[in-house]
Amino acid sequence: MSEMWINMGPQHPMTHGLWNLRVRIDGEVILDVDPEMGYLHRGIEKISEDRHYNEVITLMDRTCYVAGLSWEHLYILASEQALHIQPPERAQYLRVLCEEFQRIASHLMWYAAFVQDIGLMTPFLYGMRDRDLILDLFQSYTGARMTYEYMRVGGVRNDLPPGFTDQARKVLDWLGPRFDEYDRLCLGSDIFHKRCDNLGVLKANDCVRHGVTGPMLRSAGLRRDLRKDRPYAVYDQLDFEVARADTADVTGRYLVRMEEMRQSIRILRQVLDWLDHHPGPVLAHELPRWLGAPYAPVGREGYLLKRHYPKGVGFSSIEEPHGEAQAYVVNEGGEHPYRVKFRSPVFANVSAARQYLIGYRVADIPPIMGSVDVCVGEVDR
Amino acid sequence: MAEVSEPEPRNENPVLWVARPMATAARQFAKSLFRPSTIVYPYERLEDPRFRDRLEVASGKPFGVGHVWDNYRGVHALNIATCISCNLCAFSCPDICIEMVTVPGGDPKHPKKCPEIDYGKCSYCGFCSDACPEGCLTMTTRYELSTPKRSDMVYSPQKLYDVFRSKLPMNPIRLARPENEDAILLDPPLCIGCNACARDCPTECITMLDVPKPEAKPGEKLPKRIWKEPVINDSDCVRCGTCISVCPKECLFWGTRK
Amino acid sequence: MQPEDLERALGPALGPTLVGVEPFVGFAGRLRFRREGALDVFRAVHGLGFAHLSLVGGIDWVDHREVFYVAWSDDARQYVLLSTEVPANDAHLESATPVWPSADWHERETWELVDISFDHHPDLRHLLTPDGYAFHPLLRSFKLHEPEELEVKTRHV
Amino acid sequence: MSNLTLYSVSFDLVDAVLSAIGSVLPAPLNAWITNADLITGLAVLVFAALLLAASMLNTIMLIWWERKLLGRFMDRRGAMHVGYAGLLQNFADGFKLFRKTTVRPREADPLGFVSGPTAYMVTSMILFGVLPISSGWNSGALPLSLLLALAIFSFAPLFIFVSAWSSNNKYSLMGGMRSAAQMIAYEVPLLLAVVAVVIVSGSFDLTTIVYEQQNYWFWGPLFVALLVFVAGMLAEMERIPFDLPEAEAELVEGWNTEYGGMLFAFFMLADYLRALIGSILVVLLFLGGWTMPTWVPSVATSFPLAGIFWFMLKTYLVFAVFIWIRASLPRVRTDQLLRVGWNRMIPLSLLSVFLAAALVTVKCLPVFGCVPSPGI
Repeated sequence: MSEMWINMGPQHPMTHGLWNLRVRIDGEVILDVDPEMGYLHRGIEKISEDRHYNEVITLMDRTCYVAGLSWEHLYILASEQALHIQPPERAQYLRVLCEEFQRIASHLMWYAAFVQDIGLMTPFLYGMRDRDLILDLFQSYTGARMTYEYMRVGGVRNDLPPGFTDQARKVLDWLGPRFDEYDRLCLGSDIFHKRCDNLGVLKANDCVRHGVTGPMLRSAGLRRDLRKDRPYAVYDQLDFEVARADTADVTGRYLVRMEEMRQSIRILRQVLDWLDHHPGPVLAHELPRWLGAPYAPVGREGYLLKRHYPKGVGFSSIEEPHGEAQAYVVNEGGEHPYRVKFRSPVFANVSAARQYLIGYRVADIPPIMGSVDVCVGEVDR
Repeated sequence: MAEVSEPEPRNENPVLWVARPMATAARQFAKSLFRPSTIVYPYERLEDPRFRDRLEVASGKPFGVGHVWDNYRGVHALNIATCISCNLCAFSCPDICIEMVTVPGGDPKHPKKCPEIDYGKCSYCGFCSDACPEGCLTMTTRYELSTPKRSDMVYSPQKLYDVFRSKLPMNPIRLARPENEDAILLDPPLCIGCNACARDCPTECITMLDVPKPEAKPGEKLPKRIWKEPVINDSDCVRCGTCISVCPKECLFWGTRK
Repeated sequence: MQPEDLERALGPALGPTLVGVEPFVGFAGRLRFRREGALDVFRAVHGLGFAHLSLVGGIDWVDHREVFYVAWSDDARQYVLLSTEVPANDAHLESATPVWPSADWHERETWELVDISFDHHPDLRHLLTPDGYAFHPLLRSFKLHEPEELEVKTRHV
Repeated sequence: MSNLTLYSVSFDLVDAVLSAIGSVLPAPLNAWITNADLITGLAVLVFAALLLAASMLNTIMLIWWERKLLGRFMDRRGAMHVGYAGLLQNFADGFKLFRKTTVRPREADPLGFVSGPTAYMVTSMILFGVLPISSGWNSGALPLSLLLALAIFSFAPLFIFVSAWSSNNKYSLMGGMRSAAQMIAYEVPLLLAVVAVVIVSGSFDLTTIVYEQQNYWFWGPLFVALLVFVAGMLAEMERIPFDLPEAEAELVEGWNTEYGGMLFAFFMLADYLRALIGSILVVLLFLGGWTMPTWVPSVATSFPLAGIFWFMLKTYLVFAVFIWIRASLPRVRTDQLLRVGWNRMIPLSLLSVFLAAALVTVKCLPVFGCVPSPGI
């Protein structure tokens, strides 16, 4: 067989979304790749310029549909900085609760899709089953299973329902042993090691050069986690470790994500304990009236806002399940953000695809791209 | 740099090539032989009392969300009787899926308007029910909306009222108001006392009070107006801004009351 | 690292290219520079240890456009914000890809959405919008809810 | 009831029907219709139809069996809505596929596109004429039935490649190439493992091989051969962990990407036909076919159709093992598969041949005690 280009995508089981990986192959060996994005571009940054600060939150859930609360947190942190608002402490703990649960849910989704990529069908269902428990928890306090719209500029929408923390602990108790089960299904299998060891290797300096972050970077041996390096919310008061591996391959990324889930459980237990003992308000009192959640934003239909609020620029950067996400919010004093810019970790991770795909085989593309954990909604925004 | 320690290694290495995964799968097989975790949706429902009561996580058994299911944001319920036609739900909707339509019950001059929701556009964010000052627009736990016609997705106020009367569990979350909320202020020199604000105020919190007619100074012409000015009762005001929109002279504005 | 440190370290080498370093919350500083010596600035900042470029973005300020870069240093555990201004009628800038390869896609995106072209960029193609898309959605002049003519040229393999 | 065979049943059936018709017909037609040749010919046709129906029914039941078992492995329920416990689900699926339009890509080769899947299924169905199901329940007691079965079984890569090539799709082409390479690589150890069985039993006739196992089943003494045979069968059946030709993660179902409707149903059916044949071969060669050990009480082996009952039970259990493997293992890569095939499987199968020869030489089968095989 001579060289040829094949289109993996936009409708392809490997892509986990809507994107196109153009691959030049010789037989089964990959000679060149060219990721083609944009099939899911919805212009979230543009729409945000036309919306009130709180209304942008509805878009954040759709930015990354498997890690909606993390993106809400990201945006909220940036816009609070831009608007000079300080949320109450309990709200910050609730946000950490959201983010860590979301991290487990997102990693479980990753696990399910990843094992499907290497041909394991059973753990896919296990991952989805256990993720559903977390979605149940999300539903019980945010009111939705996928598009949460829970956080607000200045806090969160509501407090936890009674009995939530006990229920959450039960879920955590259930999840811990499941992770060992997942490990037995994957790491305990010789075929898994044959498939995934020394695959998609991206060394640490290449990761840094190409802007790769998150579990991919940590699997290359760099201990870099924004929750430790640049603590936001209340992460500096929580005790956890940064997962890390040295192999820089698919197995390493698997190990890092599994360990991250275990560490998330550890964080969540601390957060739940704190929440049990520290009741308080969850929404800041000092809010401009057009930000107060129960009130209509004016300006939609001819109500011009005649008041001016201090300008500001907000930047936030959180350790999203996929890596390092950043938001840049420019507040020019109006009721809409002047410019919102998001940095998606997957965007950078996919842009480096040439570095970790060339030279492997066609059959290796699904595990490698699966270990990158591509969330197309985040890349295209 | 924060101190970190290495995660402890776990002993999950392969035994006999594939023995571990096969044993794990067999264990799950034995567990789910009689009762897999599936909740068979059309026949069993997550909101059923049997799943509400059973909260323990057990192998092979479903995990219900329990009584907190009530927080779910589903189809809206509208209590037409208490709706004050303040428009706040329509203003707060990010998807512009709420339209205020006339319902019977108002007087001819000021028709009563209630929200009509297009569920083809709705994103169930709950901003409208958060914004509703009277608590008449709430979200219920109903989530089954499939319909063969697109026009069926538009729920008229009457249909929303039917949802309300079906006594579904309501989303119990109510938001507290900020303490320093802005009030509607008056720029007195501009006011002509036309009564438009008081007439259209949904909560009737605006009263037109007489203001003394000043003595006309020599050479100065008094403005032609009714010598009344609106006084707004802040505790009753729901901050809907209707008065601002109807004011012909733009003399009402948002501000902090001293 | 403080803004003064940045200014002290970079000022002599960059000279008039460096407009100034302002404090920025949570950052080593916000470094403004002129676009003429952009590549020198990138090299100098990269030399200070900011090896990881996270973000390139553009803002349309109607009369001019702003390009900002966010870079991270593993040694200082800090971000630095670089920003420069380009005139709206002549919006181009030296590409950062020789210094930070990760700028590749970010610059492609900035080019197609904010209409700032990057000189010597290796592969300046459309990324998120279709090939041949003639509009730049993140410009203030691009209004939502207005009909637009979409002409799509597809690329065949 | 041991003299009751499928052929005798169909012969009696045709005989009774034709005699009944002949009794009411006038004289010349009367003799013509009760002609022995006609009865025999029709009996063969009826026999073939019955066999085909039984094999199809079993294939569809096998799909149901896989869906249910796989569901339990995955903590879910599997098919459950159509019929009791979803028993009719696959009939419904087949009917749906039957009604669907078969879309042929414009650039595809019309002849190969249709003939590939058809030949694939037909060659798989032919095999049921060869395989003995129970004593006397096969069409012809061929002296070389094992050889014929394996020969027909290994036609498949040819037809897969024809349909892959004529689909004019890059994924199909790669899947076809993989399929051909894999089947050829695993054909050799598979045959060598069978050689071990042949050495011990001394016959190429499947019926004889089964009767040789009345004292001891071959899985014990020929354990290595069994392992090689099962692994080779997994590769031949293209099931996880060797389902690379239709790896849905990278090749989008591989060689049947472009197929839909009835032609896809052909592929699907033929896949499971081959899975059924593979399980049957394992049972015939290693698990004693329809025979049961002597310690099993005679009540369990002497009821009508007991042979078929035990035979099908063993087949479904063997297939359950295949399902178990599918439920718990990931897919290997082409180069690894071929390396395992050529570097590990062939030496192992040679070892099994050597072991079998040694067993025959010392006339001793150590696992079940030194019972000299009557055939040697």
